[in-house]
Amino acid sequence: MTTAPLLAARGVSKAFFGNPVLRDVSIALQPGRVHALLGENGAGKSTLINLLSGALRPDSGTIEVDGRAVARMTPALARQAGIAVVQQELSLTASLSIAENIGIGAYPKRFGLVDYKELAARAKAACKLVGLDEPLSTPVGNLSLGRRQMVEIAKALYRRPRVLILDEPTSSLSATETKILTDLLGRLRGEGVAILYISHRLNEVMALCQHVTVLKDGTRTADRSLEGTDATGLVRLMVGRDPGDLFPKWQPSASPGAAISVRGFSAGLMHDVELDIRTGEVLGIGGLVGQGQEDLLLGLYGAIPARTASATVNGVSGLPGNVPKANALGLAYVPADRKREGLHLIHPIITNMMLPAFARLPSLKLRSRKAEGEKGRGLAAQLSIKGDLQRPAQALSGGNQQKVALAKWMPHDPLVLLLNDPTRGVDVETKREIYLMLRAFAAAGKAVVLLSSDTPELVHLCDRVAVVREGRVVRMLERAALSEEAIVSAAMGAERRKVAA
Amino acid sequence: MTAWTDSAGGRRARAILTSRPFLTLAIVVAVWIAASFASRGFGAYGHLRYLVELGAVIGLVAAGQTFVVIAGGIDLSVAAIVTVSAISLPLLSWQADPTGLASVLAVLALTTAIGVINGLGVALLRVHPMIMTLAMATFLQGLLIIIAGGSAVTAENLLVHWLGNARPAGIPAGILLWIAVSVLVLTLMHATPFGARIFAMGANPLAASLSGVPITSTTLAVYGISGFTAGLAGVLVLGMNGQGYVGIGDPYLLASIAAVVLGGTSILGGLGTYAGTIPGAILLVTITALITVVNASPGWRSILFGSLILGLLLLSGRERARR
Amino acid sequence: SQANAAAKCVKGDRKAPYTIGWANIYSVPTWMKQTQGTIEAEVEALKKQGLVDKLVVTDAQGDANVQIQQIQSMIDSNVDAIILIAGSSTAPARVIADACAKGIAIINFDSLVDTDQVTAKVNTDSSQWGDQAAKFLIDAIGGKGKILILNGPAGVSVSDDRRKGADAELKAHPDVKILAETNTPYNVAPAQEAVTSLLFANPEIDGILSLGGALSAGAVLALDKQGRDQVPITGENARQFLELWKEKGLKSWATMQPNWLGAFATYTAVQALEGKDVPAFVKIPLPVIDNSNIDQYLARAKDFPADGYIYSPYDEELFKKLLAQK
Amino acid sequence: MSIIPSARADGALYWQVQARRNIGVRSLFLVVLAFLIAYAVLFPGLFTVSGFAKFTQSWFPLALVAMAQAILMLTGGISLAIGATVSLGAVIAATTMAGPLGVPGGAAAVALAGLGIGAATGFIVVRLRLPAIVVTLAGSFIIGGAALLVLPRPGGAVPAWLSDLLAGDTPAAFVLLMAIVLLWKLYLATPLGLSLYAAGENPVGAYRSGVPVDAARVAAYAISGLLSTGAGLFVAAQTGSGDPVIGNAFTLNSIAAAVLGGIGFLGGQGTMRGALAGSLLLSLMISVMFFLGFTPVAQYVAQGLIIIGAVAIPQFRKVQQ
Ligand SMILES: Nc1ncnc2c1ncn2[C@@H]1O[C@H](COP(=O)(O)OP(=O)(O)OP(=O)(O)O)[C@@H](O)[C@H]1O
Ligand SMILES: Nc1ncnc2c1ncn2[C@@H]1O[C@H](COP(=O)(O)OP(=O)(O)OP(=O)(O)O)[C@@H](O)[C@H]1O
Ligand SMILES: [Mg+2]
Ligand SMILES: [Mg+2]
Repeated sequence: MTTAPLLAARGVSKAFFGNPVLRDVSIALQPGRVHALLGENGAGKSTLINLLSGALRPDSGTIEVDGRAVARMTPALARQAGIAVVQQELSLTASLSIAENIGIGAYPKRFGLVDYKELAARAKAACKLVGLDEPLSTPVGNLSLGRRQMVEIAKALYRRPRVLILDEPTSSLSATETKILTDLLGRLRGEGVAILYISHRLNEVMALCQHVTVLKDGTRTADRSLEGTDATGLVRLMVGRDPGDLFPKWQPSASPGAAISVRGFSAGLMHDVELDIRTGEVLGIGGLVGQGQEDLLLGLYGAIPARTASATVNGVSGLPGNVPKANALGLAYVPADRKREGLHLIHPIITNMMLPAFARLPSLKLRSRKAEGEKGRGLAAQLSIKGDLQRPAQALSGGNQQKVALAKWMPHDPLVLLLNDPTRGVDVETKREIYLMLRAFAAAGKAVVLLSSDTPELVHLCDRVAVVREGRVVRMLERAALSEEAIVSAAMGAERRKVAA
Repeated sequence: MTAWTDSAGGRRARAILTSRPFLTLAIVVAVWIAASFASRGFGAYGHLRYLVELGAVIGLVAAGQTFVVIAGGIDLSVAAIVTVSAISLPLLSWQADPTGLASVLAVLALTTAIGVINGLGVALLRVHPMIMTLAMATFLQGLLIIIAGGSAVTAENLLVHWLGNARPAGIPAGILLWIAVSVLVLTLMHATPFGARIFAMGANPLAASLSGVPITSTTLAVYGISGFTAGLAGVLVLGMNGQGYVGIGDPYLLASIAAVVLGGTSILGGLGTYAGTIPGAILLVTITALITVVNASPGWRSILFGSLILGLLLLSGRERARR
Repeated sequence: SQANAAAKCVKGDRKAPYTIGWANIYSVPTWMKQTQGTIEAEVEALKKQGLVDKLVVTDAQGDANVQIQQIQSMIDSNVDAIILIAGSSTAPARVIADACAKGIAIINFDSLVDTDQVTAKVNTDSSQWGDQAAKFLIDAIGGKGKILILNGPAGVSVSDDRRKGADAELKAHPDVKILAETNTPYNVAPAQEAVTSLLFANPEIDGILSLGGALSAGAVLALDKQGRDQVPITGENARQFLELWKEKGLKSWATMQPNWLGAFATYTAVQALEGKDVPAFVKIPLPVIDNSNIDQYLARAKDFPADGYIYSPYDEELFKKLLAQK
Repeated sequence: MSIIPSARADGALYWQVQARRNIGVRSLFLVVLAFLIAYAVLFPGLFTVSGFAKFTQSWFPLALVAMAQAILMLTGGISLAIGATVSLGAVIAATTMAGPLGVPGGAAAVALAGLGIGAATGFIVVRLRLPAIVVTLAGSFIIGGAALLVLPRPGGAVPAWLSDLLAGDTPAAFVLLMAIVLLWKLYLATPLGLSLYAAGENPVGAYRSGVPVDAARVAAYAISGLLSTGAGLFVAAQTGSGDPVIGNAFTLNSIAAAVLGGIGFLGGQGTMRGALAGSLLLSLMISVMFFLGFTPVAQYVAQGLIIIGAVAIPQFRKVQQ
């Protein structure tokens, strides 16, 4: 390619409080190319895009637009240069409508006022591209995580970018929505847009990208065309050694006993659910984003009001009425939105890890910092969370935050783990560790309920998958019948019917 | 937070030296020294002791306020609770109670109950803390109309009198009380699971609740504590003035909030320590005393007071970024 | 005024029994509660005579703006008379003028409004208060010395008037040196705190000119607690102060804002409605409490709240006499 | 980028967004409506021009300070200096308008003082990153002190014609309030105004999206200051004079009105119409309780119950759904 890159970083370095996060990293985004940025959690990917988009300034090195160095990159300059970034649900305002969120920072104006007419037209066009059909006046706060992600993408498209940077755009999207996005990116590429794509889902990267830059511990370890590389090769580039299989070998461990059994269960969007969760199994919950799956978990966990005709939880009849009761019955829940529901970002990592313990211990028992420290270090080692545990959790990269959200339940040895997209934004190596943990957990005779938007995960990890559509469990796929197609078609059933009608 | 790292001693010392509580304390000392140069009597031992004794009242009210603020709320009823405590204590004295302990305990039970009702409103009715406690303050005003002036019994309570006037070993009893309460509060806050739950609840109630923190009972406890410490402050201030009156608690509402924030506790909840509130309270009474001895018109004095708080805040009060 | 002229505002179209509105600024403090007591007692008496039908009480919770709204409501509900302690010396002036125009008798007492659109104003003379207090104190310290001055809150007319009243005497005695002045609410604790700080800053103090009863009590407590000798001090009829005066054997002088101003205002309102002419300003002579009569006051202390004010006795004869003065 | 089609313009979006915003405050509206009806039944004179005028005049200053507080809370700020700023506005008006500056000059002085104080406060809070609650607490002493310097005791005067114009027997206050609400709507329809919400709820994300976060917040403080001194000017006109402590009670009342109206403390939550309804409820409550003949004790208790009820009942319904 002879043209100058639309956007490039040349030898940039960045340190936070003296800890180097990026060292002498270069990257060049060419028009009409989807460029993958890969690396383990905490490798520095988000930091690099923050430098590229002017949200942060490099300690050294330069940012170039159209081959010319920019003295001081700012979000405003980036916008003028046609650079749009899809942050991970970070930049939305819950109380503003979809349209107002999409246009923010770049509203069309008329007589100094926001031109709602024009805004509606342009926002609608952007929404259409990503398949968002909610009314434009819907407050973003009413949307599920996955839909918000789509708004975030529509927001970037609205700006008609020349350079589009996406930081893990698919981490909370189901297969169907991912497909919409990948098709879209393909078309944008055809239009000559330069795209930088960060994802931990390597099959997507393989299908979509032409070029890859790999970061490891803040240094660039590879920058090459993707041609002739396979997923294994990619992982090798990232972790520097031969990867094993991502998914552990499946071995049946389910027993006939039910850990949780509900009849006529209703909670939130879910209604009339009959469900048996067996001890020793990993039960997957699949379906399109936002069909009520989350309410199923929350209802079982006592976090939202639920009704049942009858229920047994670990031998006790009736559902737990609140979270402490659920914990006492051996239930644990790991939320999907780790920033809002899973973690206390401003608190030290170790405090986050200890919280379930604090919730259960006698209120006035004296704490032992030493014992906490030891336990915390043990957990950190188990899940390879690096660094000082006294740092606030917000200093961790997204994937590592996810690990903390999971780790805090480990010491309690729960009988039933309710997991809401636990590998969202987690790098492959950690995913593998988590998968191993889950299977081992099941093998030890406990139950795992795995709600996931990552269909391969459901297929390879689960004993059974319950597919949810419009608040009901529409299909229960046994292990033998599990395949991506089966899950997707069960999930899409409603759409098909509509089309047929 | 910084004061409790379990890493090496040197780092720990540095953490303490750069911590907000220590910074606030350093400011207090600096103001004391500067003021003593300006006015000889200001730095006299007796005066400083008196300032700390005054600080004890604010400090007690602010103890509960610190809990509430860290838990993500705010208590606007503390002033009314202080008044209710000081006014109702003489009403609750009995012949069969020569030390006065029983009436003090009865009053503390009453004010704690008031706090718990605040907690009920916040946790169960889900009324915003500011509204709930403001409404409670309004209720208590109504209550005061009924009970105030009704009794002509002066506080002939030995314990209360002792608290307000005795000086065992030369230290005013009020200061001793404050020290005892401070030790308890700091322990509760930083060395028990209960304390940890409060921080978690304040930083992110949703995540705390999903982690199994019992939100309702913790909220009740937090507001109950605030009612308790405000009641205790009412008892102390009654002893120091020999007499309760309607309005005796009024100065302590804004003072308690200011002490909490000057001490580095985030008004947004989830971060902070009572260790900062303590010097924060002393700082406030110090500034007030300083303004009193300055000869200026009321307008200028008010301006000076505000400017001093603002200036000290500039030295110590940066909010950390969050979210 | 004309021979048979009714009082100002009163048009003569209102018939007994009357509805009286009592526009209080803040009913929680004990002084107010005592005042309310005298008003209620008076209303009871007038009810027996068939002159009053009912008493409507509002409490503005200390907010002068709310008081305006409540007076407006009284106008809207067409009460016959409004008795009023003003939350601000200026704020209610216009709404009062409206009430006056509607023929409602308005008796303003204690805290006065700067308007003449009222039937009558009833009060002691704040500036005389300051003047007499200063006279006593200067006399008590022998015409020279160092003094503290304790004022009520800043920006409020009453405290400003009392202070201004003291000015002439103080100017006339250049040997009396003002060490410092304070402005605090009329409460014991803040006064005690302020005086304590001033004691440390000023080793020599010869007298304290206190322009409010609770302030005096706070000052005495401060001196006592810091082990300093008591000094001559002026004051008011607050029970706590009078008891301290006796207990510590103070050299002191006090006056009062009698709570029965409320009862008197009620009485005056009805008199005006009944067609009697009433003076536009009824000046209540300042009762003086000194060592000669303090025991008489303290003898009645049990009848008053511990944090209240021991006011002088009153009866209808007194009211008649006060109304008769021109 | 041609693949983004230009769809047909949807002119209704603005109104749909506006309608959505009613959802959160619907039940408060019902409570306020109930009180309005009760008031009208108790006092039929409300329907006369002068009855309506007087009623809106009582509400007007509280409505302004509720707006002044709400706009700050929307950006995640708060002010404890509202009351002092009202007082300052009142004394400036009462000392300038009857003098050589005249009404226009006095009004300009009031407006400048409000904007200036607000902008300075905003600058300190936003740029120096200090907690708003203590900055404004300190500010309340400074501003209150300044008011005492301007007018050490109640006094001053506002020309009678201005008093009659703003607070006479015509509903001028209501018209003015509607005009201010309209201006607010216009402001919210500007990019800077709409940024308030984003700057309050998610400042980091908003900054990255190109929102002038700091400017939006400082502007909010300036507008808040303007509304507060404006309320002071009105109070001066309503009372015909100035009082350096007249505004004190507005600080807590403004917060109560805003929170009652559903404005959240973390920024970005709530609507101005809610805050206005909250202030109306607070104001109505006083008159309704008067006409119901409540004694002071009952007034205090009822006031507490009404405030809690107005917040709790909608919450309860939400939970039950
Ligand atoms: N503002 C900051 N202050 C301190 N440390 C930071 C900050 N931002 C990032 N870091 C650290 O920099 C490192 C790189 O973080 P970054 O978010 O760039 O990782 P990432 O590659 O995006 O990881 P992930 O795949 O988990 O999203 C992490 O170790 C993180 O802890
Ligand atoms: N106050 C802070 N202290 C330390 N690090 C911070 C702070 N605020 C943000 N960061 C860092 O800024 C980076 C960007 O934030 P962001 O939330 O986009 O993280 P992320 O790694 O992309 O998470 P996700 O994968 O969930 O998108 C993160 O790596 C985070 O570590
Ligand atoms: Mg990242
Ligand atoms: Mg990430």
